[in-house]
Order: sequence, then structure tokens, then C-alpha cells
Amino acid sequence: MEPFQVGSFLTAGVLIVTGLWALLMMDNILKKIIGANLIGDGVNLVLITIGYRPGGFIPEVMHHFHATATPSSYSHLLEFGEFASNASYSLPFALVLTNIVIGASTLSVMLALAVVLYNKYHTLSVHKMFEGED
Amino acid sequence: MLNNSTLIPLMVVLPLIMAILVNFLHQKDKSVKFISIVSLIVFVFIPVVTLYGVHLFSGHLRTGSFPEVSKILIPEVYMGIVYSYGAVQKILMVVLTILTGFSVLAVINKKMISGVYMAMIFISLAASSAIILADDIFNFFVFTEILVVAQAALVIAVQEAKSFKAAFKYMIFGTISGASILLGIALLLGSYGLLNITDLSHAIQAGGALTPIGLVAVALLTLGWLYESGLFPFHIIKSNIYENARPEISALLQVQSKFVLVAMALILFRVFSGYALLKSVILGFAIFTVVIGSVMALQQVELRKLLSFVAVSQAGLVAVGFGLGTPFGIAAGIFHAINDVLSMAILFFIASFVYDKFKTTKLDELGEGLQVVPLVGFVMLLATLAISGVPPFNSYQSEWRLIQASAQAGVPELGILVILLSVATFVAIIKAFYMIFMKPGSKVEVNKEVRGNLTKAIIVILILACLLIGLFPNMVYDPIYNFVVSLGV
Amino acid sequence: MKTSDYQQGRNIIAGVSLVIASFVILRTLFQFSDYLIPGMSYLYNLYSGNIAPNVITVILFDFRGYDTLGETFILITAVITTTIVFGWGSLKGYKKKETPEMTEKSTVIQRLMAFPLAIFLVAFGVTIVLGGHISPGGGFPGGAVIATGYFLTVVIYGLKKTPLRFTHRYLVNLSTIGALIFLLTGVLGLVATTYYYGTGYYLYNTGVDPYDIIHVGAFGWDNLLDYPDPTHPGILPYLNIGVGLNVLAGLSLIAMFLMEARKDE
Amino acid sequence: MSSEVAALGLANQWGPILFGLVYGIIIGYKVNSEEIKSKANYIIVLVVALLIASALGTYPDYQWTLFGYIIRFSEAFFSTVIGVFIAMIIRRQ
Repeated sequence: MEPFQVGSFLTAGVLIVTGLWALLMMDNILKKIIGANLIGDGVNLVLITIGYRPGGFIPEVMHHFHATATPSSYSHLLEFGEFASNASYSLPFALVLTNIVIGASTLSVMLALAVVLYNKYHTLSVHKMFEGED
Repeated sequence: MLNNSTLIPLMVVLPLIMAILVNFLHQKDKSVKFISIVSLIVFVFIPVVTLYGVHLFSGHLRTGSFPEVSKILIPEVYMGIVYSYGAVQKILMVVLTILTGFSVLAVINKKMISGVYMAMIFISLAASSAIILADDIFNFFVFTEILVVAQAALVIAVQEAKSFKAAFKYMIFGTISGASILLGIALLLGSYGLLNITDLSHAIQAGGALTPIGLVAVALLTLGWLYESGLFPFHIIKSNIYENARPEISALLQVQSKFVLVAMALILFRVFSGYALLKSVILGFAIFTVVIGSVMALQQVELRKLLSFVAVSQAGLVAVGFGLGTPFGIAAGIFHAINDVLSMAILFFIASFVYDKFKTTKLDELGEGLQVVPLVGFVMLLATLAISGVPPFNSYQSEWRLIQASAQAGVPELGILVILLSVATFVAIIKAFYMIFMKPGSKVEVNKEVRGNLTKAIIVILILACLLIGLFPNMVYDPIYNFVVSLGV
Repeated sequence: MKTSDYQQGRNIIAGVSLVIASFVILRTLFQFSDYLIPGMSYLYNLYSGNIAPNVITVILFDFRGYDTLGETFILITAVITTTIVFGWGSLKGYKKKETPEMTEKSTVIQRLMAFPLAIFLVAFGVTIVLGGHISPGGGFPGGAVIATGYFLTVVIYGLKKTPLRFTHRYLVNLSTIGALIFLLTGVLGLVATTYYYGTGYYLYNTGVDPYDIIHVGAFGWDNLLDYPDPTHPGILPYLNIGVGLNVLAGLSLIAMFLMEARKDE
Repeated sequence: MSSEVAALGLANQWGPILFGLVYGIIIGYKVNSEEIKSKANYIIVLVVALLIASALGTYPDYQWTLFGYIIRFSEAFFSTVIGVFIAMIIRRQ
């Protein structure tokens, strides 16, 4: 158990819980959107922390890279065993990159909707906006 | 191991290319129309000719997993993304593309055609196809997010305050469910190191009992599933979406939601097949959805709202099949999903016709419609019979199989629930039928310009399809049953 | 009041489920580090060096390139959705309207430095895009940096007087081109592998040809798909270039829409 | 290996230059410099660009080799700037 990693996971948990709290309990539409974004950030932090490895390399095959080889000589996949057993886990980083874009996209749509709803109702309170509905 | 099948990615990629093109050609209505119709023919054609098999994206084959270092519990894994295409996927894809085609034709026929609107329909088609085909849990997540945004866009396109609010709610809860699915994926990735669903299920079986982390992952993924398919805690949000979109688009949205329900439930069952509590939880939420959905449908006095709640309660019935957990029950559930989307689509198309013809869907104001449009009234009567499980039609076959499956699984009480739901659905829709077509004293003006020949043709074709499946159920049911047995859940 | 009772009941339910959810999430995450395994990351690190030095780019565009396609498309979907929210014609008005408050607020130093800084950001963003396969970066961060440069000029000079005069149509064209580069490169891989091998793979890296399917170099046109660079990363930089165009156009469009809508109150 | 790589890089690196130019022209095509009064701006751009490029090129962790990295970094950067100016000149005509 790496204390740094545990601390990072707990921070992510706090972010998620804060986001949930803002999303469920707050009345302001912008605060709800910020809460939704915080949840996404918390999940991203969980993924990044999965990739953490104490003392690991950054996942770039720099000095090990087979730079002079031409593409036609790759008849089989080469193995970079030494690099692979020391580098940090790389898959979660790629997933985080995807999720960041997803978060940005949903954020933009929600902000646009918030602008339109504000122009229609002249209030930011969700309570007043959704009044008279079940 | 199944062979690589070349045409599988085109089912997702071609709609995406066409979406880009029609968005690019916005405001050039003629070319948008031409491209849409041509591409729809291609979309229907591709699932029919594609061979069963898997598709390995980027050509990365199955490789050894070096278990001593990577600590993966199985000897070989897929490194790239994999799509699998079997009998169930084929049937779902054909139904999905045909119904999408009908919706697009209805949109074109109403001269509401615009590039961006068509682009959203194509993107949602691509996303739901990807969800049906995906054998990779993260790819599944990405395309569910696309589907949420695209469905919200289709609702927003109505440009009314109510639709903005419905879309906003849908997006907010969509972020919660998306985050919970992703957190579940992260927990599975951390503790099993895999993303491919087939590999993941093998690894979890090899690892014995689920870890505490795995249990939380089940809960989170189930929460996401409940949202994506509009089951119990989220039924109001989903029915809001159906009710605020244009009716011919709602016909499309309910197909997508129900197929996402089927696809994601299959994923849950394959990954966590050894975990018995999952079935009871799903069954519980399904029963809640059925009861609440049908009760709320009975209260409504507006045609689109009523149909939305009927759609939600029927989704609950599909989930009941999954909740039984036996191969027989799951096959019956999938079969019911296919039957149900056909008859719900007829009802939504009729709602669209009524809305065009009479400019309202409030049941109090409508009446005496049978003299104006006898054919539509007759088809609506048949569709009501079809959706509530009356013998010559298709839903009878699936509901009968659901009742049998529940008796086999040792819970015959569920059979009574299914029958009660049929009765409630019948009462709710027959009330709507009476108030639209029979009730004396209409308060609305008939729009004589609306002929609706295309809508009439669509609903007649769909009711014939319902009848066909009802007469020859084994044509559809047997491949599904064999597929479910081959999954070994 | 009936509604407030209902609200209160809902709040209590929400609060209780929130407490339970927080407890479960925090406890799970506290234990989580004991269960971590390298999993597939080890395999990716083992093989990625065959394709390009930056393992994360290789995962993002080669092993999981199809996910990245979805990622590109969620941005496009968001842009189109924003367009639908405000209406396609909502950007037409800004040419007639005077927008004095923007230019009046900005100071001389801002006005002097914003344009050079924007050009710098554009160039820096392009560098990030084109270096994605060697150093940290790629199409998404690079495109975001370029869009930041555009947005900087819009904030300082206003949408009417900005020196970087992207129009709506131009940005739509750019994002279409970017997405088509990605999609059609994948289709090209599918067609090429089908032609040479009998069974096709979407997004197969035709430039690197790691499984020796299409024999790069035997035919002249195959080499076009290998990026001219000592690392020979195949199609990865092309995908990066497409994604970069798409992201810069998409983010600029979203920023443009949100900016215009704010003035309409 | 490092000198080998650098030599190879110089011989066979027209990719970043070409696509940097393409990007620069695409973006520079929409640049309208009439509003910008002082031409001194452009010199500031070049100097700042050069300084930052060299600073980033010497950053220890991320470099492949010092020389190769500066070359690689600068070529995309400057070809973009040049592309922007080319497009601006085309627009002026």
C-alpha cells in the first residue's frame, strides 16, 4: 500500500462526493453543472492514480526505441521487456484523455442549455425553473 | 475462435461518415435528402450481408498475456478493440436500421429536413449500433455518452421550453450515470487489468468469488444500466424525453433505449455471470418499473405522455426477462424487446399522424377520428391488440414465453404480473383509441392538407411485420435462444 | 404546501442515498490500491515500441484508435448540439451589432500583446499536434491550445474586430475535413488489408505494418502512408493532424456560440 | 545512437515542416492584420518564439537528444509561423 496512492484515491473520492452533493442538493443551475464536472474529474483522478507506479518510467520508449529500423523489417512484434517492467501503467492515461474530451463536450452542451434556460426564465434557480412539474 | 469479419465496422463508420456529410451540406436540402435515402438503403443492406464473426480493430490479434508479470488470470487476451456479431446482433441491427429508416422517411416527408437534424439521427444510429456490437467495455462507454448527447439534441430540436428542460435533466443525470459506468470500468480495470468483455468474464470466473471492489463495480454498472434504459428511479426522465421529442423521433428513441437495455444487460450477465444477487436486484427494479409505469400510463390524458409511460413499462417487462436469469427468460426478454419496439413504433407513428392531422394530442379535445381516417384507427386497434399480447400478434408469443420462463424459474407469480401489465396497457391505449377515434364531439379542426400516405404505409408495413412474427415466432426466437445458450449465462 | 413537502421528502431521500454512496465510494477507493495489477498496460508497454516512442499515443491511436474515433465524434456531436440549442442562424447577427464593451475593457498592453501571443499559441499548438507520437501531446491538447489562441483574440478584440476571423462556415469545413481524415484513413486500412490479406482490419496501421500484411515498400503508394519522420510511426501523425483540425474547429465553434449567446440577453 | 538519430532526423524530417506549413496556411488564411497598427508585433512574435522554443528544447526529461529535440521542435513551430505569414501575404494581394 503506497500512502501517496491511497491519498490520491481518497482525494478523488472527496471530489466525487462533493460533486454528487452539489448535483443533488444545490439549487443553482450553474452549481449543478460544476458538480457534474467535478464528478468527472474525480473519476479521471481515480484512473490516473491507477496508472501511478512508485519510481516508474514515464511511458515513452525513448532510448530503447528502435529508431533506425525501417518499417519493412518488422515481420514480428519486438519486445521491450526492460522498459515494460519498469514503466508506469499506460492504459489508464489513454482512457483519461478520452474521458476529458467527453467531459468537455457534455459540459459545453449543458452550459448552452443553461444559457437558453436563463434567457427563457430569467432565473438560475432550478426550483423555480421546474416549478409546476412533477 | 470466430473469424474476422470485414464488414462489421462499416455498420458504425458509414453512419458517421454520412452524418459528417449531411452536417457539411446543411441548407442544401435536396442533396441532404438524396444522401439520406441512399445511405439508409445501404445501412439496411449491410447487416444482412455481413457474416457472423468478430472484428479486430487495428488488426491486433490475440496475444499471450505474460501472467507472471501482468497478473492477468487468463493465458491469452485481446489487445485491441473487438466487435462481435452474432444472431442476436443481426436481428437487433436489422430492426434498428429499418425503424431508423422509417423515422428518417417520416422526417423527410414532413419537410422538416435539415442537415444538422439528419446528422444527429445518423450519429445516434451509429452510437446505438456500436453499443449493440461492442465487445469492449470502454468502447461501449464512449458510445453511450455519444448516444446520450445525440438523443438530447434530438429532443432540443423541438425548440420549446419543455424540451430544453427535459434535455437538461437528461444530460445532468447522464453525467452521473456516465461517471458511475466509468468508475465501475476503472475498478474492474484496476483489479482485473482487462477491458474486453469476453476476457473479463473469463478472468472473473477464473478468479473465483468477486472481490469487494468487484461488488462495487457491479453496483455502479447496474446504476448506469438503469439510467441508460430508463428503468425505475429514472423512468420519469426517460418518459420526459419520449414525450417532448417529435413523435416520429420518439419511435426511434424508444428503439434505441430498449436495444441499449438489451445490450448492456447482456454485458452485465456475461461479465458477472457467477454473481446471483445481480438477478434479484434487476428483477426488483424491473418490477418497480412495470408497476409504476403502467399506473402512470393509466392516469395520462395526453397521447404522447401516455405512450411514453407505456414504453417505459414495456422496457420494465423486457428487464423482467433478464431478471429471471435463466437462458429461457433472457431469450424471452430479448424477443419481447424486438416485438415491443415494432408495436410501440406503430403507436408513436400514429401519434405523429394525429398530431399533424389535428394539431393536438390532448385526448379531451380529440374525437370522431374514425370518420376522418378509418385506416389509421383500424391499425391503431390492431396495434393495441398487438402490444397487449393478443394471440395472432407477436407480443403474445414473447409474453407467453415470459410467463413460461417465470414458471420454470420458480416464480410463477411473475406470470400474473405480466398478465396484469397486458391488461393495464390494453386499458390505457384502448382509452386513447376511444377518445381519439370514437368519442362524439370533437373540438379540433381537421387539417385537410395532411394526407399522411407515407405514415399510413409505414404503419401498415409494421403491423404486417408484427403479424408475421406472431405467426412464425420461431423464425426470430430460435436464433436468439441458441445465441443466449451459447453465451452460457 | 404540498409541493414543499414533496421537495422535502425528496431531499431527505437524496441526502440519505448521498451519505450511503459517499461511504461506499470512499471505502472502496481506500482499499483499492491493494488490488491494483498492471494488467494490459504491461502488454501495451511491451509492444508499443514497435510503432512509435510515445506509448500513450500508440494506445490512443493504434490499439484503441477506434475509441478515439468515438471521442472525436462526441466533440462533433456536442458542437452540433450547441448549434441546435442556439439555432444555426444565431451567429449571423454579430456583424451588424456593435460590441463596444469588449474592446473598451481591454488595455493597450492587452491589445498589443494578444495577437502575437495568439500566433505563438497557434504555432505552439501545431507543434504539440505534430509531435504527438514522440513527446507528450497529440491532436486533442494541441487543438485545444490553438483554440485557446483564437479565444484569446476574441476576448481581447471582440468577435467583430478580431484579427483571427474564423467564420462559422470555415470552422465547420475544418472540422468536417478533420473527421473525414480520421474516418477515411481507417477505411483505407480496411480496404488495403482486405485486398492483400483477404480479411480487413479497420484502422490498420498501414504505414508501420506491424503484422507484415501489406508488405510496405513493395509498392510505391504504400509509402505515402508512412509519415516522413525518423521514427516511422505510420498513420499516427495523420490521425493526430485530423483530430487537431477537428478539435480546434470544434472548441472554437463552441466558444463562439457561448460568447455570442451571452450578449443576447 | 544519438548522433545517428540526429543525422537521420535532418535527412528525413520533411513531415513536420510540410504539415506545419499546411496548418499555418489554414489558420493564417483567416488572419486579418489591418487592425494591428504596430508592425513591431511580428518581431516580438519571432523573438518570443525562438526563446521559448530553445527553453523547451533544453528541458531535461522530455528531450530525446538536445539537438534532435530543438530541431524537431523548432521546425514545426517555425514552419507554422511561416505558413501564417505566407497566408497573410496571399490575403493582402
